[in-house]
Amino acid sequence: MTTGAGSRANPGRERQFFIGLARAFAGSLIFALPMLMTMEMWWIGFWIDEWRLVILTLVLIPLLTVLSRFSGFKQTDGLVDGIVDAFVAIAAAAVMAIVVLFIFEVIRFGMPAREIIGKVALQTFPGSIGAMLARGQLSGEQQGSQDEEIAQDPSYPGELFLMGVGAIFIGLNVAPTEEIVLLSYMMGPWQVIALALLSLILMHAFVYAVNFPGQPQLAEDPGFWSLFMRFTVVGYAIVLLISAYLLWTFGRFEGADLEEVLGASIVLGFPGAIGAAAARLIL
Amino acid sequence: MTTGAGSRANPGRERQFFIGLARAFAGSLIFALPMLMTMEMWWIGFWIDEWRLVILTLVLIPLLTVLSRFSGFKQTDGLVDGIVDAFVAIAAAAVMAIVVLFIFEVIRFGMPAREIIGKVALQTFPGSIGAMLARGQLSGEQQGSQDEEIAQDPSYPGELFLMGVGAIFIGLNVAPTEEIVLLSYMMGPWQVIALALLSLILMHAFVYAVNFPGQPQLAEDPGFWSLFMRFTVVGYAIVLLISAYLLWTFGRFEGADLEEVLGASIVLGFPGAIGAAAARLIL
Amino acid sequence: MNAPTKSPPRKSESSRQIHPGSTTSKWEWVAAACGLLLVLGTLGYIVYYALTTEAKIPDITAEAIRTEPTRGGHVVQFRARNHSSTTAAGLQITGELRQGSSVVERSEITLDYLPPFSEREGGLIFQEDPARYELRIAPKAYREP
Amino acid sequence: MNAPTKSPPRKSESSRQIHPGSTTSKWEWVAAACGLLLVLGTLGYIVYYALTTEAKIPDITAEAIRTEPTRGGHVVQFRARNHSSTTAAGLQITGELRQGSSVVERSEITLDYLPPFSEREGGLIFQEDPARYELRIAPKAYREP
Repeated sequence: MTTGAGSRANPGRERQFFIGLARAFAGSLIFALPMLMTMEMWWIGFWIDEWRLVILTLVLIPLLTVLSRFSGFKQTDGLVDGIVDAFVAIAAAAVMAIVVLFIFEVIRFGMPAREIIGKVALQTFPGSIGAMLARGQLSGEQQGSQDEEIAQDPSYPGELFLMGVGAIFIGLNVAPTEEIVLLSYMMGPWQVIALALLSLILMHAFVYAVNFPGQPQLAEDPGFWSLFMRFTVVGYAIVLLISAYLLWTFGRFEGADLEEVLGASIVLGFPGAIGAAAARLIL
Repeated sequence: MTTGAGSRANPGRERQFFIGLARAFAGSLIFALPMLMTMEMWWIGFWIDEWRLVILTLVLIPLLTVLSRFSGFKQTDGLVDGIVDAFVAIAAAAVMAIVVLFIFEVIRFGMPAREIIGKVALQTFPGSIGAMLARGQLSGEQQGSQDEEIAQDPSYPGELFLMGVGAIFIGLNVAPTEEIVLLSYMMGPWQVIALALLSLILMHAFVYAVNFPGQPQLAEDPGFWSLFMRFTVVGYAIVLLISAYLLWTFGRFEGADLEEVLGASIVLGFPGAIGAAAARLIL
Repeated sequence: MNAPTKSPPRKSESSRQIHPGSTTSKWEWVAAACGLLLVLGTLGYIVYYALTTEAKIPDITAEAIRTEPTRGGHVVQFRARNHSSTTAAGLQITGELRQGSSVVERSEITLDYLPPFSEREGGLIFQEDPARYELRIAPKAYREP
Repeated sequence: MNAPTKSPPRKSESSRQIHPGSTTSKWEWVAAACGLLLVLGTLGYIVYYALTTEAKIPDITAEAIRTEPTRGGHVVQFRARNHSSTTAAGLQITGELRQGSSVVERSEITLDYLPPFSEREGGLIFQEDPARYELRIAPKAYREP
């Protein structure tokens, strides 16, 4: 029973896997809970355009595979390992979504298959990201944080990818709600611009904070403009693109003109930018 | 500029404080963002009963003061330090709420003072909890996690308090939304009972996970019933009480009978239980 | 509570730890004072408000503020105002074009909320020209939030 | 990007720090340029929009686009369009089948939002055949969002 972590005995490995699976369930539940309790997510589940749901599901697989490199259950080495990790996360998230939605009576026996599948597929997206993150986060507690940081220190594209994941994650939480469009209608164009600038300032503050963790003295910094252009501006552009993609997926742009598209993207980009910046801190 | 950590020079202390303040702003923004973007929170801000708003504000101060012991900016020793910390967190959260709500045009010049104060006061509650937590969380990165754990290892009442904070925090996120009452109407009594049992099972799984972080071997465990009774059952009772208090504060119980009160509390208790259990993991 | 049992290694490990007691900086006191003022101000105003205004039946007026012809009809912009301390939810506002005792055209809109002492705007659209008739705009119904 | 110029003391300080100067690859600057273009373009358009359009009274039209008989009645699909830069919330659209001055059948629907220069579709269902009467579809009322 006291098989060491390094041992290759089969029971130990299987137990590790089941602990990981339990973490995946917990993570998908914690991360998807706000969305499981959002009516708009139930409704979008049945009226979402089929092709957009297909695209969303196809986007999920490479997203999870890459994400498993950064925060998967184990230090994923091969592509196959990453893909396996991705599908384990999807399975855990789907089971969790079915159980909770069934108890909520949001899905019922006798409902059309299209409705049930749409509702579950939509919830699986945030749930599987949560499952993947939780397996990394919760299991990381054992190792020294210093050690882990070196192992996972991401490259520049990796940093941008993590920012994108953060933006997708927070964006999914709020994109389906009515508040995003309502806010973009309530706010005048100058308020929208102020919000975009506030998003940029806050993102830069986070970027800056990550690069100098806790250090008051700023000697030898890479330069304000270098950091600002390479991380803040690029990150915010990614956030805007992801926001527009999510709003399009949820059918918020039907019959809309350009100003509406940009306004809603900036409003959704505000939480997205916080999410993107926070992702670099947390992941 | 390279004043050592042990030095008692004034500039270092002040800089430390301003870094902490920046963290408090970031934390209050991250934690309060979902609520800043919830229309029900804007509406409740003007129609909430005045006395319930007063009670909510009075509850906040001791809550933050005790919380500062666990995750404040510094290892708070005295009661006065804790209270100071609490008011700093409130100030940061209030400023953040005013800025964001003003950009959103949810508060405007020319609105009655009652409406503005109600909206801001309501958002200050989650924001100041977020500010307090973030000052602890974000600054904790430097220290070895092992070390920190020893320093902050909470007693039994402390554990229950942290569970309560987790439940309040998640509960605030979802209590004002229409989904809670809608779900309690959609679900039959058997589904409500199933949800209560699921909440208990999930809470216990988390409790169990906390007591054996990543350890496969279970030698010398305190016994299933001991853990279950002392943490899970007591924790769930706290969650239900907090859920009922929040729903009462938001006026969800006007003219309701006992079955409706209990049903809505159990529905809100589901995310609350996850939040309570996760709080022990995270904090 | 400057624990004497604190072990020396921990002290050196974390530069973050601030020495207890005297360490609360001046600015921290300023920020805390701001927080205290905000809390006291909020509590004071809300208590004052609760004691001085009594919740009564909503007292709502609606009035036309301007009329403009558009492609879809004549738009009459109106402003509804709540003169009481009670919120009206689901407030129905009706506009009628009248000629003598007969109603030529009717139009109705629901406002989600009209908070205490607040005003909200909206518009009623008529196919007939409101200038040629008697225009009546009035609140019709509400519910408690 | 394992910078050889990285100075030893910094290495130990923070493993996260990004190395200046030589280590920034060409592609990072390309990405930065694309991002800058996108952000500036977005902000620029909103500023242009703010300067060139003035908020006015909503100018809304509604028109039938096709009619089809179904089991539940005759469905008239319509399209509502906002020609102004003001959002109409809770927009009421009414359809009437008329014979001379008398209304044979009425149908009404509320659109949650009709944003500036946008269009939304919906349907009105009549038991009578709209082909046999005069069909009038018109916006009736809206409120500010």
